Amino acid sequence: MKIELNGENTEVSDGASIQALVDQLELTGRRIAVEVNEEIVPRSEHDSHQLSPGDRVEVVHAIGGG
Amino acid sequence: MKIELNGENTEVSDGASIQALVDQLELTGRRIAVEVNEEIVPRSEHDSHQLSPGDRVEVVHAIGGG
Amino acid sequence: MKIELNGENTEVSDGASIQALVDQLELTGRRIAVEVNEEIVPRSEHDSHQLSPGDRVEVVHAIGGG
Amino acid sequence: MKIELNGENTEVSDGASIQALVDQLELTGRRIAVEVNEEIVPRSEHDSHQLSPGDRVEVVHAIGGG
Amino acid sequence: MTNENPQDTPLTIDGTTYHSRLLVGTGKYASWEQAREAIETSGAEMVTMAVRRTNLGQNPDEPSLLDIVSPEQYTLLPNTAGCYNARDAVRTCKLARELLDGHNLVKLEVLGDEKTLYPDVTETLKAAEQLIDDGFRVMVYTNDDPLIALRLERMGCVAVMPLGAPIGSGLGIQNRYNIRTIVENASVPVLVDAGVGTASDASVAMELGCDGVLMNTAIAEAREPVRMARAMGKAIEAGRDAYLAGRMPKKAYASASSPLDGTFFQ
Amino acid sequence: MTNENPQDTPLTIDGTTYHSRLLVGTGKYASWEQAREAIETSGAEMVTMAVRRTNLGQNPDEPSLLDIVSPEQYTLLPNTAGCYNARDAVRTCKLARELLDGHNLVKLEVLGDEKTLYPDVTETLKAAEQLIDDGFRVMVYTNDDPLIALRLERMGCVAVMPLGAPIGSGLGIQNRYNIRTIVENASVPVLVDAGVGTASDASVAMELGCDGVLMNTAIAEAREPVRMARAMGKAIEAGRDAYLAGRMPKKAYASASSPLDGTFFQ
Amino acid sequence: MTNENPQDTPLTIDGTTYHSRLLVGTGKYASWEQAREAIETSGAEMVTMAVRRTNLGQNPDEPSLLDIVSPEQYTLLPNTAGCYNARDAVRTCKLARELLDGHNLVKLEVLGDEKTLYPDVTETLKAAEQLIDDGFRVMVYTNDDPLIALRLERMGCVAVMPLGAPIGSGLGIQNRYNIRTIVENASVPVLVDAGVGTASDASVAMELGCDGVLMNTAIAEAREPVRMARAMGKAIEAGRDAYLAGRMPKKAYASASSPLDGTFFQ
Amino acid sequence: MTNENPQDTPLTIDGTTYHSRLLVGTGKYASWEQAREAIETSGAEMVTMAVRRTNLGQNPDEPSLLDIVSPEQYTLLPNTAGCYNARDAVRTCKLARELLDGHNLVKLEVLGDEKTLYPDVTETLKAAEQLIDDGFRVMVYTNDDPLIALRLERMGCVAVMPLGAPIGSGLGIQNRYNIRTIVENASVPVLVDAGVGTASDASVAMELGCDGVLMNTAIAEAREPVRMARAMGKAIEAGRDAYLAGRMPKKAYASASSPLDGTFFQ
Repeated sequence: MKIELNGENTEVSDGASIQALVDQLELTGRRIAVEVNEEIVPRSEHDSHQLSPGDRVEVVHAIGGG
Repeated sequence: MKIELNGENTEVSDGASIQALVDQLELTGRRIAVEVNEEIVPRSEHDSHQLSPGDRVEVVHAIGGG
Repeated sequence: MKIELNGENTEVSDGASIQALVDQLELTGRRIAVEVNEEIVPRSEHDSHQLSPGDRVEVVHAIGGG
Repeated sequence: MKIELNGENTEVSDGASIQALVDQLELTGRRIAVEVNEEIVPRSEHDSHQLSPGDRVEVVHAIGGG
Repeated sequence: MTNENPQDTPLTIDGTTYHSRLLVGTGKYASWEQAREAIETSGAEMVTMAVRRTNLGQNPDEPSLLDIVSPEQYTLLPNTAGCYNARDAVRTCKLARELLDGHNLVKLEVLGDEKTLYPDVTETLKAAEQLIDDGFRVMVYTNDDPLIALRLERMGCVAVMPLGAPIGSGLGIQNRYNIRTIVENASVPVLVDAGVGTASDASVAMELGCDGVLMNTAIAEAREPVRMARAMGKAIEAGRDAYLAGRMPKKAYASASSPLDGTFFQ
Repeated sequence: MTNENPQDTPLTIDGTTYHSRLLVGTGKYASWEQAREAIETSGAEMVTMAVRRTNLGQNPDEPSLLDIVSPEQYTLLPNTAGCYNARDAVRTCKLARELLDGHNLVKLEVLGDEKTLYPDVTETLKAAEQLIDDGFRVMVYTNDDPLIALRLERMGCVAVMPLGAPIGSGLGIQNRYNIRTIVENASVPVLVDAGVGTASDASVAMELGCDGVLMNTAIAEAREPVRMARAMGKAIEAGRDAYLAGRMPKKAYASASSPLDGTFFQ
Repeated sequence: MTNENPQDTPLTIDGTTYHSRLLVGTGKYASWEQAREAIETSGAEMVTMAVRRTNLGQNPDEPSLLDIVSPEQYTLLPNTAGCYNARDAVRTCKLARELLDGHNLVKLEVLGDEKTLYPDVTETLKAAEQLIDDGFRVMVYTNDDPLIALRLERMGCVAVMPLGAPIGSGLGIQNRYNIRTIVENASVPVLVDAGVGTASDASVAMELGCDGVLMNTAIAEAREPVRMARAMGKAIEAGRDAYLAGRMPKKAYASASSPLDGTFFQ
Repeated sequence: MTNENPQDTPLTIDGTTYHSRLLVGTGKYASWEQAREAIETSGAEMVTMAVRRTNLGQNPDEPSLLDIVSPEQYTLLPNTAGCYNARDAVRTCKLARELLDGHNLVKLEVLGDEKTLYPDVTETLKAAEQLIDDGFRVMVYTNDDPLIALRLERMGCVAVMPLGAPIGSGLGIQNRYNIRTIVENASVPVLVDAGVGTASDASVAMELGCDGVLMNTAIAEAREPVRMARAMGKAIEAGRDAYLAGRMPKKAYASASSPLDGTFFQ
């Protein structure tokens, strides 16, 4: 199915969990935060939360800033 | 009847007009503005506008300011 | 004879007066001051003052300055 | 005999040495410098230098300053 | 080809043209006579005034401000000094309009605190909106935040008047960077309101590109108000001319004013 | 009782009275015409000039400075710009006196270095002494050391002219403390010479109590010299009036310009 | 009885105590290594960070900020840099909280314009309210208007951070009067955020009574960032000590440091 | 490759190396104990002292300066404070040399007036010449005229010490342009002597490139001298590091510290 990931259309397997997406992106274990349709999905729910077609997903991390 | 004039209780004759009040105050012909119950009463209506008991009347003028 | 005029070697007729030099330079009547061998020669003496070989003559005028 | 010590007339025994004066002033061993008639007398000469009547003697020390 | 007497475009506020870029207040003078002379000497064409309750029972022959500073001779600019919320400010403006026969140009100031007399920005925005809706032409006193100034302009204020320093402090312009930025952004006149203490402060405001300066205390509380009024009139013109003339660049090192060639000494 | 148009005592230097407190140089202008207009517009009555070798063989009809700035109309102040020792400075003054038919008022400057164009104080003292002995009336360019200024005054200089900043730098007055101290100590006129960059700098000099300001580059190198000349003329008057008027005291906190009593709102 | 080593009460923000009053940013460094060294050398205990999209497909082994500046060693202060409205700022804070395992201390900045990077005051007030309602502890970037600062404090912000000059400008504190007034009014820590360019600017902020200073560009864009980081750490301590020590009064005239009595010469 | 702890070359005066760039006076303290603690806390290695007549008949057990500030621990710098001519200054230096067993490093100051305590430049030049001929190593107090400073250096003074403002005034550095110019020209150490009032003033002196700062009143007349001494020690180090680190350029406009790409909002 198609989702929008950090602004880009991306193909993920149907019903994939956020954790599955994170693994697919090779971000396993990295310090990231995930937002689906502008709602935070806590790390504790990454396994259980299944993505739906068209979900707008943001995966963010910390960078240098003033 | 009693009205409140510039914050002070004042006695005026029943049904007095604003103009009558102005004359009574010896302000006839002076540059002033009159507000009754927080509504401006234009100079043109000073003759016709009759005061009612308890009206809150403000008579103001221009002073020096920065 | 040779004199040094404003730093340049210059030929003038023997025994020429300062006035003659001034005329030769087409400066007649201009506002100038003349110094011979670092001594001022007043305008009143320009006719009478005869130059000698090797004299160091300065002819100066006023220019813009701050 | 009379000398002038730090601006004050002072009596010292005839032919007293500078060291004798220093001892008399209870300044023995203190960090001071001595000037006689505006000439420095080095510490090494305090024993041998005899004062004469009317000598102007300055005894100075270090104080706080900016 | 140079120009013996270069002209400036006059200051235009809300469609009216003024030859003087100095606006003055009418408060704090020792006497009406002193106020009249100082204002006249300053050359100002716009003067501010306040609206207060008539002192009832006062000697009816005592002159009032409008006898001294006639609306025929000057553009009167009623202010909302002393108002700490939008409601009082709007009410004051309506009374002023009635007092001045419909004259609708006002100086809006909604204060936030007595120690600094800084504007309450949110109440100022609220009052400005209501006044503009009601047909007033609003010249607005504000802090020196360039974004607030821009917002007030976009709402429809006819002039923005950032403070140079607190009202009555005479500290001079504290933040030249902000004033210059406000000027760069603005398409309505920018007038420094408050903070000027002496003539050079007024010149600095104009050299930053301001269209004018409004002051009261600097003149009224000088030892000689009339003389200071004259000083301020000239300082405004001097600063404006200097701004238009384009100052010389600052240089880290010296540069001789007299030519070095032609010297007769080595 | 106030005074509609308070007067000032005019500037007096060596017995001559001047109505303008602005002195200007004649260097660095794009053209004689521009120089003439700028000087006229500035209102200056004293102008400085330099003395250099006549360019021999030049077009004899080319106008010279004295045709543009006539000694009949202006008080010419010959300077010793470019001199780095007392001998050259004295020689220059003598040539200037001859050039100007015995006029003995001069501006003495003996420079010490080309980077700063600061005066060489010891050579300046030496030259001042020789010139005064020879009957010259000396207006002297100096640094802003209050003690040097006082010493030059005591030697008999008719005016002391401390720098505000290096010649031609336009940096404005760097050390207000020193300039004020020089003014407090002086019994001859004190004129800031050099360092002014724009109108407010000139006003500041006058507000410090100086009797006048001498400038050249700030006018000649402005984008519009004639307009800047006008600005400077006004700035000097503004600063002088502000000094005489006595500025308001600076206050750490705000102070309302409109009365607080009589408000009709709570 | 004097005290060999007078102590200061440490800075406390939202109940946590910090020994350093210097807060630093982590942007604009040439390398992670340089950033790490500069931050360590500065002695800062609080460092700001930003939240951005993960660069997908990047080398997964590349270190990220949190590897360099570990949350175990430093108090991380996520900022909302780049947000121009309350909604984006709130969303950013929520992502930061998730990223940092529930850490709820944030630096709120809602910008109003790219030229000045001044805050949008009304959006800032809106965002602060929403964040506080949502349990965030808000340190807020604001302009230097004393009344806005007071209002943000009263809303419940745990620290107010007025700008000294525009972000990244290095102009130093433009309006000392406002910063001092904010400090006088405040009962939460006041930190100057933005505008510091060199060490003395940081000392000035502390001498005005600020509780701390937050900076980034002044260190990261110095020629030698690590050395400047050390300079800033010391400058903050120096300025704090000078504020607590109570500076000598300024005097208009000189005052000798050495006694005049006991001189042996006349 | 960056450097965790960048070093500075230490200050060298007349062949001796000092790790602290702060020099302090010993006057104006409330007690010897306070003086001792303040000096120790400041980290200074050079301290100034004056020479005066011994108070005859005083309690012989009362400690004297050299008991408090021992020549073994500190480099003592005898000054000629209070001298108004070259003769007194030279005489004072000779007494100091005898007092300190031949120590020949002195601080020369020949004053010109009690109101400003400015140096008498010509007497200072005269005294410096005599002292150098007599084998003294002269650190000389002077005004901030770059040419005088250069001349004193060329005569053989081992350090030039221009004033930042009058002695004991605490006004801070009045003319940054002059101090920077003196530093640019100098090949001996330049130390600001006098005028510093608080920590940031000391940092500014160092940021201008000075090699050190000498102060007394700013520490001794602070409300808490020991704390101010510590502040000054740090301020000198901060300013020196900032100078060596090379400050960021000042910018007229803002510049974001956080990247703009990677934002998840539009």
